[in-house]
Amino acid sequence: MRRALPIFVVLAGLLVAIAIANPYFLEPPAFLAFVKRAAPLVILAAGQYFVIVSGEFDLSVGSLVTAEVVIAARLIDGSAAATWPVLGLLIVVGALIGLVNGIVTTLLRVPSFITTLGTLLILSGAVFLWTGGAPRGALSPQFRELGRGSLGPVPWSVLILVAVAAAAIYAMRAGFGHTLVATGDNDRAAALSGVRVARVRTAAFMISGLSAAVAAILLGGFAGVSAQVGQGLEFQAITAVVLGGVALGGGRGSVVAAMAGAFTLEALFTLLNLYGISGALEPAVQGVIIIAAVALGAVNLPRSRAAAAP
Amino acid sequence: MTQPLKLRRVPAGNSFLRRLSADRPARAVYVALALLIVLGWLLFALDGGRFLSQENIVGIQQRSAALGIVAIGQTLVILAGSLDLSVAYLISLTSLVAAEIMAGADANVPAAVAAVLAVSALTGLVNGLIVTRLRVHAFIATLGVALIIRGALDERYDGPAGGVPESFQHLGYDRVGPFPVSALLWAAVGACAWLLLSRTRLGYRIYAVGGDAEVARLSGVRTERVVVAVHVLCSVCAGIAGLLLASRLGAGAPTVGTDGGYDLESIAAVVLGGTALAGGRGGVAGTVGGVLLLAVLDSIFNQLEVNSFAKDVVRGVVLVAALAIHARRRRTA
Amino acid sequence: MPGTAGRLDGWGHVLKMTGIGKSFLGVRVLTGVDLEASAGQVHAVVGENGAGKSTLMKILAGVHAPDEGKIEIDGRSVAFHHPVEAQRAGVAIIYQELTLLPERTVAENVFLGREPVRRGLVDRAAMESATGELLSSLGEESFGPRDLVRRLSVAQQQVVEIAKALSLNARIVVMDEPTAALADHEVELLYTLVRRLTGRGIAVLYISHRLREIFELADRITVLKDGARVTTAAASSLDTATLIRLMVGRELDSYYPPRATEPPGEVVLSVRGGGNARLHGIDLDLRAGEIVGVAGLQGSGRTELAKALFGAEPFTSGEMTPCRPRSARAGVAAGIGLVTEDRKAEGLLLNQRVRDNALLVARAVRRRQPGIERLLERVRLNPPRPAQEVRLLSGGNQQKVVLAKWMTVAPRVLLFDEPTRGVDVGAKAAIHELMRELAGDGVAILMISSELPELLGMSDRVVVLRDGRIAGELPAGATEEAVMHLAAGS
Amino acid sequence: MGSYSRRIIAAAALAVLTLPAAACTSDKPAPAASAAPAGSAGSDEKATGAQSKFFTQADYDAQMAMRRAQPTGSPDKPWEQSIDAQLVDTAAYQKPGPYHLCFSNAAVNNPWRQVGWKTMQAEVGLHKEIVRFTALDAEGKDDKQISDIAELQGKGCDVLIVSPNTTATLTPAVSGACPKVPVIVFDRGVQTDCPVTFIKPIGGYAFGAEAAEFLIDKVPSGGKILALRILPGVDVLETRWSAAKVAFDNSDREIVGVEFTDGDAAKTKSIVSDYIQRYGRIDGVWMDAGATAVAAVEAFEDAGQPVPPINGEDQQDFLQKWHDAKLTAIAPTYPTYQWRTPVIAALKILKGEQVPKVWNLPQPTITHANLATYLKPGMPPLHYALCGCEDLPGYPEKWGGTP
Repeated sequence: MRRALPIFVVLAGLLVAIAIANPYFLEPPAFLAFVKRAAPLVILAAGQYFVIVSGEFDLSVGSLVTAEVVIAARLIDGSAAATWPVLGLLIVVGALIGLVNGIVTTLLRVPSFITTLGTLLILSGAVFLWTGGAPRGALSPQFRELGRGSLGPVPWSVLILVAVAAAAIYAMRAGFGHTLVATGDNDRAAALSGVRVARVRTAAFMISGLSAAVAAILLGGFAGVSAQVGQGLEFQAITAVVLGGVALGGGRGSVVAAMAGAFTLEALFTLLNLYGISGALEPAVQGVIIIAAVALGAVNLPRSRAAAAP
Repeated sequence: MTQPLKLRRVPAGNSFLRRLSADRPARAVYVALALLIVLGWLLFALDGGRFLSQENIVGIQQRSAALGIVAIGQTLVILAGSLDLSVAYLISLTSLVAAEIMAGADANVPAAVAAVLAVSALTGLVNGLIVTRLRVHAFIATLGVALIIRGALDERYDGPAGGVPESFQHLGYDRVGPFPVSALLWAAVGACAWLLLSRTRLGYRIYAVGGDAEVARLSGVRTERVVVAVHVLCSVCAGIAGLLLASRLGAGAPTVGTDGGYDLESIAAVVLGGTALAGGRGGVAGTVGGVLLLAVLDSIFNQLEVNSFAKDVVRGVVLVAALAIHARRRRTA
Repeated sequence: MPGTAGRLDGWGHVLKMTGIGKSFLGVRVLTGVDLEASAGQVHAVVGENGAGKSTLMKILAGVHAPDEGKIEIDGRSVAFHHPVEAQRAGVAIIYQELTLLPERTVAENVFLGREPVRRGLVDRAAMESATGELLSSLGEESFGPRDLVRRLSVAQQQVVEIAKALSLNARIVVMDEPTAALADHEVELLYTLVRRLTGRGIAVLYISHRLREIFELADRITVLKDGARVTTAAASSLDTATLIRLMVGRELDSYYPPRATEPPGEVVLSVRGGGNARLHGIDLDLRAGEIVGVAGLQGSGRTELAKALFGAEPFTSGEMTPCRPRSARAGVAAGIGLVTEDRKAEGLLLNQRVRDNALLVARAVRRRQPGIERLLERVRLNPPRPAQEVRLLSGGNQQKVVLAKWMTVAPRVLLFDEPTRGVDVGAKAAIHELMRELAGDGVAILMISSELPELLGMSDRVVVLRDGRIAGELPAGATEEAVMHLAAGS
Repeated sequence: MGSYSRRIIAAAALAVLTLPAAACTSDKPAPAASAAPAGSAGSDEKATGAQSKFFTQADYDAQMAMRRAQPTGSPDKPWEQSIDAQLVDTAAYQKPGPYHLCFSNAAVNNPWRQVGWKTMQAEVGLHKEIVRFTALDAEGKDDKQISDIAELQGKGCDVLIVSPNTTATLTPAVSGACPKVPVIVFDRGVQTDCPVTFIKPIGGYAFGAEAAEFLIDKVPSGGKILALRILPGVDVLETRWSAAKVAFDNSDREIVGVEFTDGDAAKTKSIVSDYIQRYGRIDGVWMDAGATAVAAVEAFEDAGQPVPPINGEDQQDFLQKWHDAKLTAIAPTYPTYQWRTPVIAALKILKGEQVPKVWNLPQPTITHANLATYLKPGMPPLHYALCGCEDLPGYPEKWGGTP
């Protein structure tokens, strides 16, 4: 928690800054719109968190999102009847891709950076090979509803985000979450304590795949079919997780902070936009912030460790 | 229970081949490369083309030169246990720096080359210092620097800019027999890196730091300096690639680096060549093999006119399969 | 014997350490230790675990700075702040864990950090021929300077370490348990090596538990006990029995909890003919309520035995009842627990809180998680703060957390590998009490310890291992000498 | 210590927040185009920013003229029509068949190029005398395309067709190929006139002006118009915007913002939502490409507002939306049928027939009146209606449609 605190301070600061520039921002509709927009990235960050805290990377989520949207469009092809079965299929595909990532990483001992880089290439190639180069078919209005519509004043995506966040927090509080963190901290000690390390890591990849599927459903619903919907999302998700104070290499950081990291990133984009810094300088500011945030975390750590060394 | 001591006599002799065979991962990639060349030759023959035609051989070299140079830099960084994701944007930046300073005039070429080397060395220094002094994981540090460079590019440039004089374009287009100048440049960079790794103290220390930083430190190696040095060298390689691309394109282009995917592809080439992502094992020879493997694969794809989506699938499969085989060989060895 | 010719007087003291003292976190580990080493002589440093040998050697090697006392080399006072400074002053240390780069060649390792350079380039030829010469001067012909270290056996790697020491022009070579990982015939080779070193006028400081080696090699012997020097004497003036008495001969001042009065219960774990790469023909029964001690020298297979029983490095042959676990997970599921020797690398999640460490096993096998307060109270964690990060705890408290971890699943068998290593006196007593308490609850306990008093004080019987086999079994009340004789095979 | 670190972070955050402000004082004369801050809405300054450096008055004038010119050739086959043709003699290239055509393609990385590429392949299939068609895909990499062009010169091509990835950077490679083989360039040009013919629709200025004029016509005086662009620096897109800018600057419609969408539907929708939120209402939307037009329309729908006049492109999903939601819209085009023309031109050249030096293809605009003819049910959402592919074998399945 100590590590997680700074991100909440930064997030609160950004939200205040946005509210100063645009007082309307704090009213429920505008704020809900912000949360709705952030939802896919927050969900992806939550999924990526599971992989990172177990000591691995998942670079495949961006192209998985694209693949899922393209698959959905082709299979649904505008038909209301096909919507629910296809939604189920998307979830299965997400979990399956995660399973493959996990198995290749744990059993074949390929570094996850390379495993998921390979998956990234394979997915982005295979899906367009299947559809002949460009997305075809169409998403049904029912499918779109999840990303576009709302239940009363609350958008569906916000509700889904709340459900995902609750599930993620629950998973991390449950035995699984603890064994996952244990694996990331010291996989040898975890294994000698009876943790099935390969299985736990594979489950983390599957969760990441699932989160990509959910993010794809929301993004596809929000904005429709596009061939580049997932572009760059993997790096954004990793950035968000790291911003939340989660250590690359595993074993440290909380899922709440990772999700806060995603909100922070989204708030940052919004703020830059409000101040008219759209486009050009946005990435530069983002780069500086990531390095600064991680550096502050890293500089902090050895000092407290030094105090405790024998 | 007492087993006879396993005696392994080392054959005398100092041949290059022996040295190469000591680098076993590299041998694997060359075996794969040889098989792929045979396969390519067969497929070309079936398709009515000539694999070993001058155009094709030149084409393979031309296509791989820029990636090859970047990958050599990336090899150094990875060997030392680090990583550089900023090379793609740096290539774009340096291509622009080169073309803008040259501005089409021969007289400006030396200044432009100097500026490119300075800019890239500075970027590498920043990368290295962030990794060592601020203790930021190289993945995040170089990703952050990449974003900063991207911001600068987006802010300053909205398309190709500057111009390269005719004389400088010889670098990108001329060739000596079947060897393009760009490939010779790649070979030169490769030879320098090989010399660095095999014959200089810095090279030895790169392996030591990547292999076990603690052992290196106990042996008196200043590990942080080594990490900074490899980042500088890697960025300089990216700068050289930027110069080469500027000469090929006749101008600087803000997207040439990212379009080429030089960041992830260079890492892929390095690990294909048997260099361990965790550092300490591998070498330049493997990387050259990895780059050539990708280039021959491309050449076969070209001949068969495989569409780019199928190419991605094959590349992904090759990458994962190669690493799985490397991992398996190491476990059974 | 080659080399003895050089072992003449006139070399003088190369090293003189006087009044060395050192404390860690207020715990005194060395007090006023004096130590000299003479050129061309082997000076053995012996003592039980925790006697302070390693700390003394690390001070000499520049890893730790002494709190008090001074070090002189060749009569000049020195103070090292970094291992490299000690190296430059001619001190080379060969650690138990070898510090070589497996992916580099022998020559590259020998000259790491000091590669010879000619015209800006590393002079490979010079480096390799120098290494070759060093190796052949050590009589090593089984490998060459261009071999990868990864391909060498442990013994061969040790030769590389020694060659490295020689290349440093070391005047003083410290060997810390050099034979721990060696097979018998390899030990013979090592003797030859050591004699070659002394033949060159090098002072060798030799740390070992194997008394036979010590009498074979040493010219002088210093005995350390509880951080202080007991005596320094010429090897010829001592015999095995005297030496053992000097090392272990403490007053029976330690208190150990009383043994069980009832006879042990039924056999809960039984092995017949258990074997794997490091163990051979192990026959062993563990009974409920009994504490079985395992003694043996470094490298005798004690840790391997515990890991085999647990399943982490399973037996590949033989019978084991009720079942033969093939993985750590299976061991845990079968009701076996292992308190590992290396707490930090294998036992704890250093960045996690006490609570998460203590509950790890229960969570891993999905058992009901007990109340953390009661658990910590039971293992006597002091202060019992479940939210504290484990890396901030003292060694004793860390070990209690490890114990708590296993107590959550109420195992039938608990294997303790050096349970009190690096633990202060108070925590040690608490851990001992806890072990006896567990035995009283019907847990079968196997305890490995290098500290004979502890082993004899705690165990209901002691099994002695030698070279991966059970060399014998001793009842409660056996003497330390008896154990030593069985373990050393003398 | 905890509070100390928190203070550092807070300070860093503050520093970062002030950074944008500092960046605003950049000396750079022409910020490419950034959103107008809310505060400057009332100022006299043109919110459209400085004119693009890609703007060339002569080209602009020429395209404006061509919009009104009558193309020669059969109106049923607009891909064979041309405007202002300056015919060149090609007798020098005449040779008997069969032929081997080669094609260096910049990329097939977007739906527009996908549709075009399929159309071109189908066109090749029509001609028995083309026995071999070698195409290399540069995957959006300038360097690879340069190598590809060099490689194709060794494959015995009778004609080399090039669709350049970028203008300036491909020029040397094309110049190098011209002496060896007749070269045809289409879509994007190169900075040399050595190719036998350069095929293009009228161009970006015409596209941008068409849409802008429509909006000026439909949006009342003083109305707020939002301009959405994909990304800066792409010549084809820069010309579209610069022509629109000329038109808007001469009108009294207020351009409330010029934003870059990266061609990302989600980003487009977010931007439009932000503007609706900030200004209450937007009276018109100008877009430099149609790919994300539907997302922009949806932003209004989701905000519960009527969709204002908007322009898209000839993509199926936009036409469908236009039809279903009865939008006030227009769709200038950059027709994909231009991918047929290079093949036709190649055969003309090889047969010694004259071709235009610059082959200007007509560039139809889809309006409310002719929407029905272009809306093709059963085609995929990202299909481009002006593919000219309806009569080609394999239609519609090959283009991803259902009959």
